[in-house]
Amino acid sequence: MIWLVASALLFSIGAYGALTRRTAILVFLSIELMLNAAALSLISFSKLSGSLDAQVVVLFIIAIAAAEVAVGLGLIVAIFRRRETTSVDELRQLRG
Amino acid sequence: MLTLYVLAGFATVLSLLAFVISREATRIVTVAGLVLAGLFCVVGWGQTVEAFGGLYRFDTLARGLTLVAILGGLWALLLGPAKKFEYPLLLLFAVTGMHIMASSPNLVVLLIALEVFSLPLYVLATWQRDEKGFEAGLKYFLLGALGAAIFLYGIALYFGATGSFTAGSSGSGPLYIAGLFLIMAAFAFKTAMVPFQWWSPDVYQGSPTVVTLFMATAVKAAAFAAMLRIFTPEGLEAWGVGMAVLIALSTLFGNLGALNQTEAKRLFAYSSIANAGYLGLGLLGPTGQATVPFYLLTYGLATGLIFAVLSMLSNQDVPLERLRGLWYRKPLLGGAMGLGILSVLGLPPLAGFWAKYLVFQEAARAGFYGLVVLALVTSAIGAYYYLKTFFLIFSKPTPVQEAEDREAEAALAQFGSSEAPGIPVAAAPMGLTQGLMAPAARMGAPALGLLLAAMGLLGLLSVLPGLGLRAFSAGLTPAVAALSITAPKSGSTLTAGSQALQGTGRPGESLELFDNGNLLGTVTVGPDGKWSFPLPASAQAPGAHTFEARQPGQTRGERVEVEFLRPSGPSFTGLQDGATVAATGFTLQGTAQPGQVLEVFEDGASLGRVTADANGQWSLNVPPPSGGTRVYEVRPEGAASGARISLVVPEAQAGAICSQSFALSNLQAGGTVSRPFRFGGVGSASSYTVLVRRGDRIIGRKEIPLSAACGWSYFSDPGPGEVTYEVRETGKLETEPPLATITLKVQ
Amino acid sequence: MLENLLLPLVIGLPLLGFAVLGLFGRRIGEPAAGWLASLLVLGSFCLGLVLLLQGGARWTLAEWLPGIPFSLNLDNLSGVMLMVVTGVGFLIHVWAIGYMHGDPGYSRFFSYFNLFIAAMLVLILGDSLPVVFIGWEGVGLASYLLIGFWYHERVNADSARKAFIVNRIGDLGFLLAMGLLWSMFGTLSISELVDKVEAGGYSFTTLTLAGFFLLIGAIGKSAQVPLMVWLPDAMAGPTPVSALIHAATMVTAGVYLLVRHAFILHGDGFLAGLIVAIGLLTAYYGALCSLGQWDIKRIVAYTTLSQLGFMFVAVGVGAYWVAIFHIVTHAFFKALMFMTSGSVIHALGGEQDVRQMGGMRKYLPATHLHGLVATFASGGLVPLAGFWSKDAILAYAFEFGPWLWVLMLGASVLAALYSIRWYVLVFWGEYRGKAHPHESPAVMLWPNHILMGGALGVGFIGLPYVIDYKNFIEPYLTKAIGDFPHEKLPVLTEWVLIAISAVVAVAALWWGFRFFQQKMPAWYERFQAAALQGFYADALYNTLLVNPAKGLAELLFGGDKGLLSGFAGLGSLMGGLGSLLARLETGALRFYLAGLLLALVLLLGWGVLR
Amino acid sequence: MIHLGLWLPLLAGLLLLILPGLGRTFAVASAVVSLVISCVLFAGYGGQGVAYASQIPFLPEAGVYYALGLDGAGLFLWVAVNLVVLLGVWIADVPVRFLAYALMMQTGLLGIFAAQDLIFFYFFFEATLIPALLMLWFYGGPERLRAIYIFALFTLVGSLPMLAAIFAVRFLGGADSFLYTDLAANPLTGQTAALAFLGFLVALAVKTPLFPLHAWLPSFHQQNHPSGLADAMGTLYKVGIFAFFKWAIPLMPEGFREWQGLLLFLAAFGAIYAAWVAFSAPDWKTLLAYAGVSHMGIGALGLFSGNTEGTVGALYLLGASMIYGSAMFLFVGLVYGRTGSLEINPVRGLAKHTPALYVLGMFLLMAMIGLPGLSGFPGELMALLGAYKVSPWLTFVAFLAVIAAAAYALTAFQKLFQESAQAQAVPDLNAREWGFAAVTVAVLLLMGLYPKLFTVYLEPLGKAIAALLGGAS
Repeated sequence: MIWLVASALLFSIGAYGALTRRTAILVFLSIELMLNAAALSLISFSKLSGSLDAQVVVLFIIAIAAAEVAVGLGLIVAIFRRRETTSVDELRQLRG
Repeated sequence: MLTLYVLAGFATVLSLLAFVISREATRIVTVAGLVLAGLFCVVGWGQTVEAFGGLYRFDTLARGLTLVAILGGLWALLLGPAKKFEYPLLLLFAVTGMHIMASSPNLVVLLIALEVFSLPLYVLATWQRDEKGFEAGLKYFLLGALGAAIFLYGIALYFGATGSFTAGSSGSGPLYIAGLFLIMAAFAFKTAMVPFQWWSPDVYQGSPTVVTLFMATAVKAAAFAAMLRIFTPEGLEAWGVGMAVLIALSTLFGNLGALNQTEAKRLFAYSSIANAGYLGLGLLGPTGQATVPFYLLTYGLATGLIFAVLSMLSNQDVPLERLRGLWYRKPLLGGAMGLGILSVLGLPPLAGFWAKYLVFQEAARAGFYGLVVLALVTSAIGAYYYLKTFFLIFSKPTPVQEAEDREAEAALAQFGSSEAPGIPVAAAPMGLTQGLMAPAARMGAPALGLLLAAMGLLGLLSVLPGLGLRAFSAGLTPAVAALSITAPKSGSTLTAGSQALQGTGRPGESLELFDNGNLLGTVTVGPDGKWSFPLPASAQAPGAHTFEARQPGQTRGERVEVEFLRPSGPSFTGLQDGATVAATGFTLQGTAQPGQVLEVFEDGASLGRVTADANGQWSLNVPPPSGGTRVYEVRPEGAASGARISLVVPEAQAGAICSQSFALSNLQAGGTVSRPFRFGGVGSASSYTVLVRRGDRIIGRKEIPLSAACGWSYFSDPGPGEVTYEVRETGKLETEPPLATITLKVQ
Repeated sequence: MLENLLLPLVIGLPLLGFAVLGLFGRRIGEPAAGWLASLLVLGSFCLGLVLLLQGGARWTLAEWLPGIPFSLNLDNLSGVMLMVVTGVGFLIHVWAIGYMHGDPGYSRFFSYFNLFIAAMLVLILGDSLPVVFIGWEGVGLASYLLIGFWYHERVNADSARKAFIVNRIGDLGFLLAMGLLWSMFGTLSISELVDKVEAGGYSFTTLTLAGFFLLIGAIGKSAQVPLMVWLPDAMAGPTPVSALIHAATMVTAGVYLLVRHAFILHGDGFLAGLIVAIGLLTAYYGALCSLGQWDIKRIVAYTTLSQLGFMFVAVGVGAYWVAIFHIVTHAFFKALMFMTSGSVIHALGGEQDVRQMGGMRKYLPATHLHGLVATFASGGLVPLAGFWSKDAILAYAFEFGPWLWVLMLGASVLAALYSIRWYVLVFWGEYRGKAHPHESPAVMLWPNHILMGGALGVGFIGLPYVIDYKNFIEPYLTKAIGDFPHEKLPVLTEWVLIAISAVVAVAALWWGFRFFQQKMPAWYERFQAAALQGFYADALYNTLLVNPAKGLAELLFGGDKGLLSGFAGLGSLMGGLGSLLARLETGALRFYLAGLLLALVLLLGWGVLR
Repeated sequence: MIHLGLWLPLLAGLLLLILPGLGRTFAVASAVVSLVISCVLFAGYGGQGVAYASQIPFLPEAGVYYALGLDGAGLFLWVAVNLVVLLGVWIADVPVRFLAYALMMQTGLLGIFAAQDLIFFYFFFEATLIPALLMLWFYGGPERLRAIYIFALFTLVGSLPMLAAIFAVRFLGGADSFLYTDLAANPLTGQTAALAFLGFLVALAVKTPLFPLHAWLPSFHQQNHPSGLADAMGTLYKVGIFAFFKWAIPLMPEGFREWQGLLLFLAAFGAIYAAWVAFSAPDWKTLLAYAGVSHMGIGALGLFSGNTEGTVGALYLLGASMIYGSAMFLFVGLVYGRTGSLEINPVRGLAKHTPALYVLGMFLLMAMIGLPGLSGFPGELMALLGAYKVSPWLTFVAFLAVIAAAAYALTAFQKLFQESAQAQAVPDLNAREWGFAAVTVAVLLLMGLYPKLFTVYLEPLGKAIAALLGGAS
């Protein structure tokens, strides 16, 4: 049960981080944190229900996260190469 | 099943082969793979294939929406850049992911599918490699990752509440609700429903137009397929209001936001937000499984046409002004875009109208009338910007544009290539970007063919929407027919007779019927879902009845409350219908309820009122009628109809000698009478004069000659009120006492 | 009365003339067109006479509109009117053959003239109110077309339009009357209405209202105060038009309508008083205005107004047959008066100002004789036609109240004065103009001869009961109008009244004959200036009604455009709201993240706590 | 037959659009065939109920049927529409493609009157808009863009509440389908009916047009092609009265009763208001636009009185005004062809040069202001008789328009034809125009003198409405 609370807390911390960080990398990291929080809650539910399904799912999640990181970092590096910055606040061409 | 294999197989194998074979070959193989996968969707339409222990479920819904996704993919492929082999490959991966998403009821598979099609899209969004492209890509990616996290957290809570990863599991409690709402938020994000729409205008605008096309058509199809599995009508109680809020906000925000846009892609991004809202309406209703795919198909075709034309114009921003005069400069493009716009607007007779109508109807059937009204109001607002764009296309081009056209043509002749019509060559993107985005077949035969095919299909669906709808309904379990009693209506008043209970139910089910709680009998629902049960006389006894139909074993069912009236009609006795009677007058007799006041009519004219005696008998003298067939009717006081009898009155022989003394046959007592009415009697004078008085005022005189049957008769149709008639022999002074005085209260 | 297919033919003949002349008139050519039109009217007259002598006729087309038959009814009342319209109409047609000689619109004129006769016959013969209304508006149309016959002059076109519009006010009354009667009785057939009204059973107040609506219609058509303004202007039409439409027939249609519906009006004190008041006002207004005119036709037009006022008084006091009797005599002497004027105008080459006339008795001896008879008949000299009908009205007025008799006597004094003024100014004194007067051709003289005979003798069909106890016309008409018994005056009183009015007429004629030959005194000049302007009725209406209405139309037109801007404003409001909403898409990623998460929290919180 | 009659114009129009070389002759031939078909249908009508009914499942799952059928009113209006289209394509001086759009619009209009399924009614109601827009778009005046916006938005926006009400009618009323018979058997009741009726009211008020939703009409007419063909088609598109009669009132009698007072008021006020405004109209098209509003106000007043006479009058007036209104626009087109301007104000005195045109104009004008004996009168009279029973005062107000009509119509007419002639001679009617004039005048007279020909079929419908609404009120 405590793990559930922990995962919710972790999710919130991730959300907080995503809101307050300006660098794209850190924002992304915070979001990864939220993903892992969800994984944590899955495990605790698995424990509560006694079913192993959820634990298997977590393995998938790790793979998914890895794929996301690959694409995400590639994207951020490409942006950095072109703009010399990864601050998300400076990306405001598209609006309205 | 084969579809999955083809898509996944082609994607995997091509990833390896692409490094070896030529770019052109990659494209061709990709196209072949998509077409093949599409074919396997169509083969065996209506059948459901399950595999992997239920993780994969290839039913009509999956088939239809996979087709929409493949269509979008093909389109994006044929119109898209050809300089790099990754482009077709990424598209193929995305379509594979969408197919999986459309074909799985398992949340974890859905999550994986989501990532499989999202990750290639993030890359495709930045394909242009310019500032806007990167900005769009990063926004899409970061927000998308957040969406995935939310989805996953939702799955976790859902699992916690239901212990299952299967979509559509029933559950309850705050945990369940929270999980469901989180999942809903994730999908609302993917389909760009407010308030999770933030990314969509920016990404639509920043991405290359072909990619936008792909997003607008395919992504929605995949996401809604999954939503249809997760948000089933059975669970409407749990998620309905949340969805309703999203729909309301989406339709409002999308349509209002689009009003003052100046850039085409951004405008249609807002439009797609609004359309996501309309699509959401389809989820609420009982047959959304058929209507939402239908909407997606027509919307995909129409919006596909729009973005295809836009992508043929430019892969970057398309200010609305640039569309001016498109019809005159490129009639095919202008026409295609015009058609698409009108269809999205939902103008009859185009397919978009039927689609909109069907999803609105879903919401109406689920009882969300407020939402339907809001959706209609917002469509009305939407009509403004759609029409604005439409009319821009059909305006005359400005002289500047015409000059540009000539310039572009000259450039084409000189350099062998040019950007889309109307764009000065100098302004076209140069260098790397241009190289990356060089069109494969921007105006080539396949792209053109696709354009025409889409227009044709849209036209076909306009004329025969039933075709599409039936296709999407194939293989669906028939909607559960709710138990109901259709006749008699509740609260109605019936007269006893051959009344029957009628209603609907599940075909083949047997129902128990009750009258005021007493079992009447059982009835089996017919194969058409209807049942009927003739009521026995006991169930038609006068008074209030509550009829109830219950499913076996239930304690409550559908009820109707009706009231049976006493069969109270008065009737004639003595005379047979069609009998011949005396021309000199006769007596009508009959029965009625004791004490009942009756009124007797002759061909619609009243002969006066009678009251039935204690034995229920009544009689009335009829003054000599004119010859022919007369219809007599006796009605209860104030009723509109009653028992009728038609009698034949012989023509009287002329020249008879009349010797009867004066007599008045009917209305002797006066009283209340309907109009028109007739009174009369027999007599011997050659004519009588009737003096008509109202109060003290004499308002008329009428001379009545004696008829051949020695009768006299006065027919009157005065206005309401009290009237006095005095009958005298003609020629007698009015100061003499009359032969008869009749005072009537005319109604 | 028999169903008779010939009855529609009575209407059909002039209608045929309208169609034939309208389509092929130019090819038929000048005298032939006129003669064709005249003969068709004569045919109508003969046919009508035959049918009338057979005791009348009916013709019904069962269902014309749901519940409304198309029925025609030739009874004694409509028969008398038929005789007047076709008889006098025929004479005027013939006269017009000469008068319209050389006009470029010759055949068009006769086409319209025949249309008028046809419409008037529909009006008279109709036994169903909508059918009457067809004729009612039809004569309005013909009047419009004929007043504006020379429409290339603006003033003529204006006059025609004014006549039509003012008449429409009356038509509205007619329409409302139909609506009311329909809602009361469910029928619009006049013969059925008679029965229904007899049968009773309705509110008498409502019936009064129906009578009032009919009265409005009659006021419009018969140019009574306050809708009298169109008639003087209507003189813009050719003189035959003035004679036929605006003197002899159409303007009396209002009186005819009231008489036809005597069963509604009779015994209603309010309506009787109202009709008498209107008639009296009109009689005085017309007479006084006439005394101030210089235009020969306007003089006669105002005299017509005055005489119509007499007819209204007759209707008001319940002397329905007398009103019709006066229509008959008036048709003769007023047509004669108009055509005499026309002959004079014709003789002077189109001059209409009486100040440019005078002394015509020397130049136009035959016409002078016509004028003299017309003057005496109109002025009420014993024993000409005008005297007998006017005397009958006076007698009934005395029954109604001696005060009314006094007032009416005053009006007839004025009638004598304006008649003699017209006569003196035209025929006496020295010729004041410069043209060379010439007597009219035979085709114009003979109709006048016949009319003169009528003006002299037609009065004898309706002598007072003290002279001729069973005169011809009273029982004849009463059969159709309905018997509304009244106390006859004592023989002595009747004789005294006859004597007074005879003496007064002679005295007034004599005094007028003297007075109008002198130079006018100053008070008369002042009076004349006001009378010339019709006592400023036109100016009053323009200020009070016409101009405000036009102004309001402008205002409303502007307002209607504003309505559209109002709707457009709603659109802009939406657009503004949209822009505001679109500004939420700030482009800032972290704003988006925040928005997304905030939305999530709200949705979750609401969903879970709900 | 009914299907052929309905779709033939569309096919002909499309063919003409693709092959403009076929020319006007082809369009006229199509219109003649249409008219003949509708006359044959009319002649074969039994006099009761819905004839030529046919019903094919279209979206049976959703309760939508392709159901057609014609009752007395439908047949009457079919004949009217086909006649006007024939006159229009016969006379109007326009490019061939314009004729094609007119023919396409014809199908939409016929569909509106023939639809026996509410969704199909809506479908035709909206689809007719497209050719109307195209005509305005391709051949309109300089300010057409604004006019188009206004027209399209009024129509589209207005009809959406109707769609909502359509759903309510079926799903709250409990019918099994959108078929007229089903819906009429399950009318809405109570508060719902009032709300649903309001939805219909908004859409139909635009198309009647009723004050204040008539605001789109003047600019629509002002900006349309001066030949008058588009205006004539637009006049035919004023189907609000029919739709009230056919759908709104029978499906929601209680709703109608709820709004009856307001409706009567709007109709009466609109009648006098528009007639008054017309007096200030600067050009003929604006004048005719307002005149149309005024007439429809009177028609609507009759219909909303809810009794037999009123209903018959409203329908008759609708058909008659379709014909004389359209012919009037076409006539104005002829005037434009001669003078090159439609403004009222300068005095033109045309009659001197064009007596035949003058006579034609006189007939049309008199029909328009309701002269008895011409087609405008029977409808107006019946409407009056019906309305007076229900509301004498509003009837009085509405029929003040009779006076105003004479004022505005005659004033404008006088300036066009009368007074001093203009110097420049213009040709009178040519042979083709004579044909137009002869047919028009013949129809005006026929409808004015023998209304029974049509009213005999309208009367049962009026009685049905009256019975539905419970007698006089």
